[in-house]
Amino acid sequence: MGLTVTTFVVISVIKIVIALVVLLTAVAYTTWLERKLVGHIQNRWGPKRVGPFGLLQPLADGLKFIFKEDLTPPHVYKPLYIAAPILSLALALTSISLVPIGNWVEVGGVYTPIEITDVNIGLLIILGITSLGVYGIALAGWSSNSKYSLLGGLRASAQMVSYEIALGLSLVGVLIMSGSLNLREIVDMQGGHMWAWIPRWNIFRGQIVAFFVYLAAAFAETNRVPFDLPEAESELVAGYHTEYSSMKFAMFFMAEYANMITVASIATLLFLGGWHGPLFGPWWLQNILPVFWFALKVFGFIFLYIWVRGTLPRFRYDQLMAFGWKFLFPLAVANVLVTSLIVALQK
Amino acid sequence: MLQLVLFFVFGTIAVAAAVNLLAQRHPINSALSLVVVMASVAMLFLLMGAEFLAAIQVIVYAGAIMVLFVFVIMLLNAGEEERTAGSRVAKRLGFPAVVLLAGLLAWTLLTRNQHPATVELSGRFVGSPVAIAQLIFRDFLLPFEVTSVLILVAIMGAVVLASPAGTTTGRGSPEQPPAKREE
Amino acid sequence: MVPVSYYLVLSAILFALGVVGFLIKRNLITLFMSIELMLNAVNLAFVAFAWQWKSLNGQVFVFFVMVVAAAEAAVGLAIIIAVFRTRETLNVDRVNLLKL
Amino acid sequence: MKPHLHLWLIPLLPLAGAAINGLLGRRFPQRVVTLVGNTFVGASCAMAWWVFARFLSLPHEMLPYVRDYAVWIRAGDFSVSYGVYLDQLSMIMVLVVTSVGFLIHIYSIGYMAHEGGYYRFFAYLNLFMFFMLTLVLANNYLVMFIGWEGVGLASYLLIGFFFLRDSAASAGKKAFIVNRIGDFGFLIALFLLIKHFGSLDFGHLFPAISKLGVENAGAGLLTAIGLLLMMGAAGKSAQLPLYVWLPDAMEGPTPVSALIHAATMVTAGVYMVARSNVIFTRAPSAMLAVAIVGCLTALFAATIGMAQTDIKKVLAYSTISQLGYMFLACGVAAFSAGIFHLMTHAFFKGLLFLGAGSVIHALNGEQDMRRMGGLRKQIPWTFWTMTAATFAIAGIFPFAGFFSKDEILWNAFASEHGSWIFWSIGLLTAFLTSFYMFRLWFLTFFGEFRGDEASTREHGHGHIHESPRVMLIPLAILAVLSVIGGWIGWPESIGGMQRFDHFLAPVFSSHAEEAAVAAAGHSKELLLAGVSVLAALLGLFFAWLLYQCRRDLPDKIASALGGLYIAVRDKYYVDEGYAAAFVQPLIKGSTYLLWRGVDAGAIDATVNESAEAAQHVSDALRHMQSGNVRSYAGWVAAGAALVIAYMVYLGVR
Repeated sequence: MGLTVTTFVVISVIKIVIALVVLLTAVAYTTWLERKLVGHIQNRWGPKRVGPFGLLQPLADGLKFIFKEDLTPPHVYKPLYIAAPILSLALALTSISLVPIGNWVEVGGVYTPIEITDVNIGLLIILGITSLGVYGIALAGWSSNSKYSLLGGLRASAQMVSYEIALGLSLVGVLIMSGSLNLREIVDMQGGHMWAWIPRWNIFRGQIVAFFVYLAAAFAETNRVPFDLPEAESELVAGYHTEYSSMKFAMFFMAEYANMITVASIATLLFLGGWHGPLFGPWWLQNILPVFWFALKVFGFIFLYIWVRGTLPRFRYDQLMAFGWKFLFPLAVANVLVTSLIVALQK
Repeated sequence: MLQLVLFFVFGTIAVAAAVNLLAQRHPINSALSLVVVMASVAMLFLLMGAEFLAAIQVIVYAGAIMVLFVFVIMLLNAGEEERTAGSRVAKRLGFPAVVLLAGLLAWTLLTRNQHPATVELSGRFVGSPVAIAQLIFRDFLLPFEVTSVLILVAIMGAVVLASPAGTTTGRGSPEQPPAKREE
Repeated sequence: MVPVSYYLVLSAILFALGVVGFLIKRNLITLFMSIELMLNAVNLAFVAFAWQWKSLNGQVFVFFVMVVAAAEAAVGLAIIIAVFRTRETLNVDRVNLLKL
Repeated sequence: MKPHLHLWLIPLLPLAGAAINGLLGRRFPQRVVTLVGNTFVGASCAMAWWVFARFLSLPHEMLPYVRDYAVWIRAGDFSVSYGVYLDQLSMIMVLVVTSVGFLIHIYSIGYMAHEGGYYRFFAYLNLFMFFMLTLVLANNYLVMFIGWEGVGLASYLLIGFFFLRDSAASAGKKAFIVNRIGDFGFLIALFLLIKHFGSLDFGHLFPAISKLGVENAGAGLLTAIGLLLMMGAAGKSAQLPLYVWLPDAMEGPTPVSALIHAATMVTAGVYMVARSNVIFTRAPSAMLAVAIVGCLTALFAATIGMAQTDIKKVLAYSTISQLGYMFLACGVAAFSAGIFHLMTHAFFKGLLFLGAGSVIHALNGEQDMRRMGGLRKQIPWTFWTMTAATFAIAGIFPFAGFFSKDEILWNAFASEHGSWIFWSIGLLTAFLTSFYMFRLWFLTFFGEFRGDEASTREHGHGHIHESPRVMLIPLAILAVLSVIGGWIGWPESIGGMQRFDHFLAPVFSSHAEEAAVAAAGHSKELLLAGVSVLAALLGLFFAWLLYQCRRDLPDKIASALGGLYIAVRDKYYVDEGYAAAFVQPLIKGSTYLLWRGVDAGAIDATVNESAEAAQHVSDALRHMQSGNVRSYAGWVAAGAALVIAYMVYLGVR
């Protein structure tokens, strides 16, 4: 692609800004969505005073976080205590930079993908970054020198490391089918329809099991119900971020939701056919629609998240481990075997 | 040019982090600095076109092995290491040996590398997953399988070693009632 | 245009640092980290050579090294835990029963 | 096209018996052991006679009947094979061995009935038969040597049969060791043969040798070989100076003495010399040595035999002297005469031993003749059979001994290798022989019983008793044989036709006898025969005089002779001399020089010192093992640095 370094930098900066804004907004309104949904599930109203339908609630929360006193308890291991939330948030935000949310677009004579960068091993890098995400939680739990936090951190690290395996294996099936690690190629593989009406999404092409495994593993990776033991209120006050307050806590909070969005986008890209969907209308609409479809699918996934949170109880820790190792892991392996067998036979 | 800059940036980071690993007296700091070393080494891999390895380096080393280290440190709640008199052998024999080693290696590599190859961005020599996979699953299939067996053995050994006496029987251990498979 | 030698020298330095760490550190876990550091240095050298000879075998070897490192870490940390359980310390200088 | 004689069966049958009895016999009841032991030997005996029948009908050009069954050793162009070599000589030997052996087996059933280790005895006996037949039938010297050593082994086992008795054990060892000396010579001879003729095969060797001329004027290859072979033969056949083991061998059970140490094994030497006649006839000086050794041994042993009181010792010395006779015969190239005497001797000496055994059996193990006497009445069978044997060995016409001994004497006198000295010594020996044999006869069977009834009555079964029938039948058969056995060699001078010699003639190409006969007429031969018979009768008379009518005389004579008598009674102190000359120096040397000096002083010292050194070094090195991980790491680093340095050096160089 013939573009000079300067334009490259400029475009990258623009894209980064846009991505950050969009992502943070999404995070904020995911929280609003969660409270609202859970409220309705629990037969409440949820936030409704700040703005219409409490739409301004996230801003209020943000302000509140900012104005709260940032107190650092004694006997904490300062450097890590401070570094931990930053680390988690940074990693959470970084991983989104590799997620393509639409086709290439032509803006002012510059032809560029709608994502910060297009790497041909994007998926691997995303996995790597998410795997680094453990440190934030573990260090937070350890450095804040409190038994609740420590237990939470321990649980979190063990749980995330264990489920990371199932997660990765569940993706392998898709990778085998698409034969690439480039998210864009994977998505392009899923364009079109089978028998004229079923979209050729991986989930419809036999990866349903993998999708289920991915779902469960993703819940665990993001410490969401029913795998939210690291921050199990009823057992260890608030888990690894018991000792955190104000902005640091907010960072963890945002990191968690950002991770949710990342995971949702990956699920969309790998299983739900990415931005593919019915295209119609004029050219501008043609450019917008894919992004819309993408956003819609991500929204649906997040909706599922919240729904599950509102309805399912929490695991016991040994159950969690047993589930991960004795059920999900073999299931993912079996899926990989079957898929590779089918692919090999089709060749 | 950019190459050189990146190399020196990440090289310096790596060395600095390694030194920090030695300097720090708390294991967790050492662990974190080691993570940094690994990350920068991964970057160097990328510079040399080993993108797959770079990703694996991050995932496996930084994401799994070092997490294990941190986990163990937290589990054993290892505090600052106490100053105890080391061994004379290590001081009087080891350090000169190390210096000699590094010196010799550096000298040899710098002065008499008969094939002065250079690393450029444009050089399209890429360890893509496909190429590596073909090597692993075709030419190096047997070693690959053997390593899988090795891993299995290692897992079992770790379980037996780490679990307190009498609980190595897995399912029926007292504090772990067998897990339900529902939901 | 970085000469491959630079990478090799860098790996040599890292390796030497690892050895030094093994020599001076007293904490078992840190010793292990030093070993991992050495392994990384070796990996770097492998990749550099792979580049020099334009052959992927070096990278594959790094792959195997990682696998072995993982296994080693698992077993080693298990051993460390066992040692700690019995000796109540992580200081290698206190784990020296193996002498006459 | 050769007929199949299945000769391999003859030796292998006893081997099978030995295997069965030796491996399983411990669990068998006595009857089964008896059955096995005797059936196989009997079968091989019958086989031998069957072969003999076929053999007589074989045309002459088919002789010797040689057959190779398998190759044993093949090294370059030198090869040794398992095979049989059957000619008249080995035929006779096979017949004698199997028949006498079979009879003695039967005898042993009764004799050993009450001894321990019954199965062991028969296993050994069968084993001996196997080796002896191997020796006789071998078609090359090496297989012959196997049989040679094998019979040595069997005799060792059987002499030491009562191994709890110390004397028996040491006697066995003595026999074995003394035989080794002879075997040494034998082996050297074999090496020489291999070196110079590249083969040990009779069929290949004898023609090759017979091409060579006679080695007059002493030394030469064949002479050396002959002397060495004679050395081996002397060891096996108990000739001077290696005879000392035979008297001690009497420690074994009497049937063993009869079978091995009288009838068969000890004659192996004679057989071997006769078998090698091709070599000896071309090495006159070796033959001369054989003759001298033979006649000296005959005389020497006979003199010792006069003064012995142990009945079996007397027989042992007489065996030695008879073997001397055979050697004399071979020494004067009268091989057929030697073999003839071998056969007859097998009959009557076997019979004598068996009779002696029967006597001992009757007296419950009493062997001293001074405590016997007057047994004529109690054990008539034994008495009559032994009488026949005694007359036979004394060489009184027309008993078997007369013919063979007379032929030897005649050849010693008349053959071109012989001389009147040999003849006179032989005559003297004949006189002595008949004297001590009749002494034994009178002492044992005449006069009144001198032993105390009590001792004989107290243990076991009642008063003096005749042996069971199973022991008497072999006695009877052998008695008949020792009466008429010699008639097949009835000399022409007395109107016979010497079938034996003519039968053997093809084996012994040099017809010394005929030459002698041609030279000296029958009249002289008759004269000499008469003289020898006269000597025998003279011996009979003296024995009667001293031990029958004038019992006081022997002691007088003994006291008159004084030292001489004592020397004779003590066997000329030969054993003591050997002990002083060889055994003591050996023991001393090995004790002080080899054991204390070399072994303890040098070898052990080195070992211990090196162990000490290792201990010190490791004690020093131990401190490297400080148990401190980091010091280990230091060492490792140093080692790595060294290796790297070396490699860099290699690369730079």
